[in-house]
Amino acid sequence: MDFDLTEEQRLLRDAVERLVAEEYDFDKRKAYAQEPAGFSPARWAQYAELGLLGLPFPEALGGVGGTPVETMLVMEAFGRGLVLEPYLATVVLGGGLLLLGGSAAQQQEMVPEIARGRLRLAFAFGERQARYDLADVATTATAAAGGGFVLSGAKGVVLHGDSADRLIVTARTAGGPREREGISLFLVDAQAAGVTVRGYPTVDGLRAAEIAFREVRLGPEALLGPRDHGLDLAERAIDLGIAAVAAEAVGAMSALHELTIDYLKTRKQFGVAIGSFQALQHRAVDMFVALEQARSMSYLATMMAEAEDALQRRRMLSAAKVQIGRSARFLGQQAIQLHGGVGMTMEYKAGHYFKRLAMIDTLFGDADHHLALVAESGGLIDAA
Amino acid sequence: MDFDLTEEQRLLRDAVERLVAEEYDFDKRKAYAQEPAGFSPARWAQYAELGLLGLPFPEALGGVGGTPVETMLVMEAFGRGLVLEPYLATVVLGGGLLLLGGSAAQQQEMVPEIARGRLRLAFAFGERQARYDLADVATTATAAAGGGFVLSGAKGVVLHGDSADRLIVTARTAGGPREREGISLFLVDAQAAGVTVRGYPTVDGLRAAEIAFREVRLGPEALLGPRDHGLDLAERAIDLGIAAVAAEAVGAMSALHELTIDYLKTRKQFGVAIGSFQALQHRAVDMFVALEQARSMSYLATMMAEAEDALQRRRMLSAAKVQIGRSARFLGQQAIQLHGGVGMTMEYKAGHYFKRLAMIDTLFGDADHHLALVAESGGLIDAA
Amino acid sequence: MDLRFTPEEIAFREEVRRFFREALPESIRRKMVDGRHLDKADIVAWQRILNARGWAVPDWPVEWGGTGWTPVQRYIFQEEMQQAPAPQPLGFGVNMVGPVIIAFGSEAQKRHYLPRIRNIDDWWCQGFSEPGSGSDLASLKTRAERVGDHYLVNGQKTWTTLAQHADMIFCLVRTNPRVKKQEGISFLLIDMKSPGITVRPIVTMDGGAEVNEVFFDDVEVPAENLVGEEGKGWDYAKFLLGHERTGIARVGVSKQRIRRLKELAALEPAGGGRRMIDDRRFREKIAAIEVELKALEMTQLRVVSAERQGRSKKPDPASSILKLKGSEIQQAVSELLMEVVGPYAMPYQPDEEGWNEPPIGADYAGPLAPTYFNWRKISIYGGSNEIQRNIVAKAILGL
Amino acid sequence: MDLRFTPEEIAFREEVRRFFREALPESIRRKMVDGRHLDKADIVAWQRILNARGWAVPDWPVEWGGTGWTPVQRYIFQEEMQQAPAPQPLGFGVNMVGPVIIAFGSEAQKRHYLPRIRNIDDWWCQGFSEPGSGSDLASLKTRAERVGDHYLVNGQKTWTTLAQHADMIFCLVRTNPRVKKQEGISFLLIDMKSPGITVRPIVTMDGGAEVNEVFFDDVEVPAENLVGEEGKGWDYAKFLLGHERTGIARVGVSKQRIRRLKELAALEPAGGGRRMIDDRRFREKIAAIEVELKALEMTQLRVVSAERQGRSKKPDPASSILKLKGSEIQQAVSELLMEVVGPYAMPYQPDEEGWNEPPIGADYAGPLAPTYFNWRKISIYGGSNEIQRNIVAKAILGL
Repeated sequence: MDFDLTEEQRLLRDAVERLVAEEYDFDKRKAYAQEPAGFSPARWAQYAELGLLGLPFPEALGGVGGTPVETMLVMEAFGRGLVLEPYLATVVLGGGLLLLGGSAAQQQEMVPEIARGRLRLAFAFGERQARYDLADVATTATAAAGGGFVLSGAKGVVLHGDSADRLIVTARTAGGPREREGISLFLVDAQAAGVTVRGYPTVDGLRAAEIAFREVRLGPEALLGPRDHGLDLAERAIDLGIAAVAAEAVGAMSALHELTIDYLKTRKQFGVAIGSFQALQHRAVDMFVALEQARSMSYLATMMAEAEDALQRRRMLSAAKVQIGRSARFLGQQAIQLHGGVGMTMEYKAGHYFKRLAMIDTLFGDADHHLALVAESGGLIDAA
Repeated sequence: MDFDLTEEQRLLRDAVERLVAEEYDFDKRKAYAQEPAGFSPARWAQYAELGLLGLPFPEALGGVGGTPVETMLVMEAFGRGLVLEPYLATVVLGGGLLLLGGSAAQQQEMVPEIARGRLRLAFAFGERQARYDLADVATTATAAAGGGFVLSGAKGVVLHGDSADRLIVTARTAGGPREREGISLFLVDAQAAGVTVRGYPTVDGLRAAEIAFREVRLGPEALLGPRDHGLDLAERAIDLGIAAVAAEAVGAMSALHELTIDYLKTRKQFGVAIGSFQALQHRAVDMFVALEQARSMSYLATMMAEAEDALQRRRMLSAAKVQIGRSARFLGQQAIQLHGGVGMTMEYKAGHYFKRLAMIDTLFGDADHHLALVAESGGLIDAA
Repeated sequence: MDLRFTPEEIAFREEVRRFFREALPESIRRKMVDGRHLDKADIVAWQRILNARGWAVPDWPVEWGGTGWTPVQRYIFQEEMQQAPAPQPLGFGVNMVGPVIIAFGSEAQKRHYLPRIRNIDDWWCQGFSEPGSGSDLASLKTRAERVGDHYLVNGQKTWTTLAQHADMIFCLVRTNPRVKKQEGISFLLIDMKSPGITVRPIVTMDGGAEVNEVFFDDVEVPAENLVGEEGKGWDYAKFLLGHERTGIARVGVSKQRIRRLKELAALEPAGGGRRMIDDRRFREKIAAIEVELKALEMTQLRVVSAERQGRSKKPDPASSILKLKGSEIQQAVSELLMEVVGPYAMPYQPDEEGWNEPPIGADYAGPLAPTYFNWRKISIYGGSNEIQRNIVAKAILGL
Repeated sequence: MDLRFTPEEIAFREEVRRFFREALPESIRRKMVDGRHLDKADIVAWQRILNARGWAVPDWPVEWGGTGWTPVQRYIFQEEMQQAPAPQPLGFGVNMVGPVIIAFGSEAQKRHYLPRIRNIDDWWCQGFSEPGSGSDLASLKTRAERVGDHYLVNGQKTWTTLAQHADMIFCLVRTNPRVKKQEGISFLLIDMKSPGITVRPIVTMDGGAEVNEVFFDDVEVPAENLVGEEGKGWDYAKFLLGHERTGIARVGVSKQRIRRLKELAALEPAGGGRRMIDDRRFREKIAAIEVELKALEMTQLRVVSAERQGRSKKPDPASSILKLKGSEIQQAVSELLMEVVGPYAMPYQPDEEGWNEPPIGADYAGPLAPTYFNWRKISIYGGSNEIQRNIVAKAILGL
């Protein structure tokens, strides 16, 4: 058991932190958000140069063969910088799905392109009626005469769905509307006939899209992973996503906590720094405890993200999502409160961390949703 | 709308508070608890003299014609004194059941005796398998040849069941094991053949009993209230009980909060009164807010205790029980914490308030139980 | 002790409720229900409807247009207005500068300003906070120097709500820097069109622009715009801050938002063919807030009742409890209103005139997350919850 | 970064687990599971079993009987012991006075006391707290006056756990009242059979008598019983208080209590023919604690890992976090263990030798409410949670 980073990991972390410090200050971030895609293509190219876009992929596919620990280090630094680029959508979710479920041909076609920064993906799994239920899939893919499929339906709040070249879409190929079995995944060109993408900003300054599929014709090679049994694959990718946003949230919380401590030390009222007031000190401690508990669960999520035992993996990832959600809400709300008015303004970074943390809670299911999953799975500790 | 007491009510309150102050200090209470019944027969006689035992009863039955407001005043003062006598069991629950459901003959026989302090009752409604579900009644009363009933079953944690002269027992006269319909109430002599009473102290220093009924023969006059439709009657009495313990809890919380504030003002550490530490001040404020919220709900419970609209009455009483439970737990735990070691000792009153408050939460269903009832009934505010 | 309303009070409630039902323009009501931005015209229109009915300033003395209602009637009026839901009258005029002018202003000030406040002919804003003085208000630095028949004002105010619409601002200014900080402060009424005033919006994290910075650069203010005596401004400010009491809990607002929450929970899918209202945990989360709100309503009625008995003429520290619990409840409801739409809290949908794209997800989803963000202010403004705890610790608990 | 145990660590865990399974007397294990009172004989018996195995004092230097384990092994050992569940070795000897004697004691003290601590030949108790000095420990008043070859001790200690069984007490005493309060304190070892010592039990609200007052009335203590130097007692006390770190979270204890809770929830009726474990709300309450506990376990492993890297030789303020969160979790579990039996939390059933009445309700219900009451102490003793927050604010956050 060992929480230490390898030398390579330390170098990676330092490099990404330096990049964020240099290229992602508050004003630059604001400028990136104004670019057409809602993020910076220049930064994306830089990530590719640094090897970040190939981090989790094997060297044979143009990657650098990293583990979830490397992804965690990147996401934590990105969380500190409130980075806007579609790393989660393209590398973690899209790349993860390809590695976990793609055919050799699919992998060879697409993974190196991702690593080079020339292909962006988005994972379209959510639907309006489904809330956080991954198995509630109404989008259908029916077998077409002469092979292939016809895809119809709509996906909602697809993270970075408006800048993706290809979409990975869950669709029902068999079974009743909410059964676990009968779901398959498909690769769909965002430009294909019948695909309508409506992109929009999210309240935290990122981008997402509503996407409609009207009788989109797909070849047989569009199928990603096993036919009718794709839900496990989707869940494995979502678990990678949960581990990634857990690290991102820890980065954001950690930066927000530091910002708050600095404010407590410098803001003066009644002739003294407000950090001298014991009630505020104790609040800051409770925030710190929440942060460290979240950090611990981010490590656990990273460790379990690729675990083979699906029951164990799912409940530990759900547990991590619960802790992240709870810690982020408490820490975020208190950070705004301790800042007072200045924390409420668009001109100050604290509010942006707060908003991003609130949205991370809704990503892949909120804390209540995952608490129910933990409880339904029998909890984390077996009865005597 | 008017929260003021009448002149008579003020006199009553002052009289009971004086009685508690004079006759119920910590050492006297300890001595009363050592008496055979677990409380003081002398105090009971004094309550009778003062008219407290006849408070809610009409003058025609030897009472003084009080309303739930008078009961609230008494219970709040009793809460401050951690009074041990079976006022709740005999006057509020027993007397309440007789007034609400008794025949004229039953009332004339028993109510004046209660008021004179010569008859004590207990309400045996709980069963081991039922937890807090009043309709889960396994005790049976089968019609006997030649009229009357035969009662068999067991009741648990019957408040002051070991000092009662008569028991009021819920039993199934029809219907399936957990149906609302089919429950009737019976008056049973505690000395009757087949009745076994095992009394014991409760962790808060009061008394309760496990009571078994083995083919106890009852005459037809033992039936209290309508046959097969007794659950409404039981619920109305429980609601009177909830209003009473809400007031008792407010009295106990209020005294415990004062004790804590006094401690904060007098206990010195690091050369100053610990009440000068802001973190403890703010804690004391949050306790005060919890207390005032509970007091408000005690008033509401009192106002609603006799409401005719059963749905409204039940959900408001449940809401009051939720607030009382939540406030008492928070305030109680914090009071012990702020006292430090001394709060943990048997020799100091704080711990006794804490224990009584913990047990009030389990009486008539705990906060979680009642929150579920509020939610099931559609909540307190109708949807738009 | 009788906690029911009297028949007269019930009749009054019916009258008020009927008036709100009939007189409140539907377009305004709809915006309130949806939690959308009100523009200046909405607030002015509604205030004038109230004024036409004679209900614009219930708390004022009858001679200046007050209604002479009992505290219970005033409570009912406010509660019904919040539940309608109608906009609150602009507090800076009606509840703040108005009562100060009534209590301390000159006859000329009263005759000029009070009718204009009632009818919102002047839009008022409040110049108290400064960048360096938040909770420590008395440390303010904006100075006013007496030069002949006017004051010369220099300095900066901040967090000035809706200053962009304002005709007038009432300010605390330092007229004497050589005395104890509370004693050198005066209370000035300043025309926002005066040369030297600059208003700069502060955009808040939800994207709204309801607060501003206001800069004063050699602004000339006629001496007759001083309220009361020079150097007594701090006393007037304390009077003003203690004036509003029970409204602070905003029980009616929370009731209305819970109604809205239940309405949305009955519409929102929970996955698996169920609705959010079918989810036991979600129902119990709502119920837990309803219980706290019911308790707060009773607490508020206790304060109102004490006021009716005339037992409490000065600011009641109980109002700090109303603020503490009231803000917690409003914020908790805003959290659930964001949670109820799940992932559809994420899309940012501008709440602007002229925005007519079709909604993303449900048409009600757009304002929910921004309102959650914005309502964090409730525990900050008007004396943060930490300051309220300090007040209760000292004034009630004697710590 | 690899958060899995190594194969060697897993093998070690198996060895430890097997030993506990085989060596822990069933009567003791049963009392631990039921949360019942252990008597002196139980604790002595178990300590001697550990000592026979060579595992009585894992943290000590090998020359004095320590095991030379890595921090991870020590963590595994402690965790498995808590989960067995086995009694913790008497901390006053093994974790408190033992390490102080090793670090600061004379050779004679080491040779005499250390083997006796290992085998619990002496039962030690701790004389730190006094009636007037709780969180402000350095203000203690018990004085020790040097008279020839002995000290004369007068004063009073309180909250002295299990002093009724004790052979020895280690005390902080004031040897010099004329210097700064921290500098006049010395560390004395005192035989509890000395004339002039009186022990008076303090009954706690749960009915237990595990703490005591200890009075010293002209007690003669040989000068050789001074540890280290006169006037350095405060340093030794700080060393002692910082010595125990990760055990403070009691993760293993909470795991074992949650297992017990789930076992009882599967037995306890919930009304309507259901069991408590069928109740979604109750299950989610348990799950919420399990999540916090898992996070705490990981936090503890991070501290252990840092210790292994030798990066943290002095007391780690992270141990304050372990104490804060660990106490909250233990107390939350004790609440649910009381709630699970509903009304059957009420009957008081003495937990005494010779009590053989049939149980009221279920046989497991008796200790649940008293344990909830008793465990309120966890956030009070060993530095209250308020003191822990002060430590973190200062030492980690720099406030």
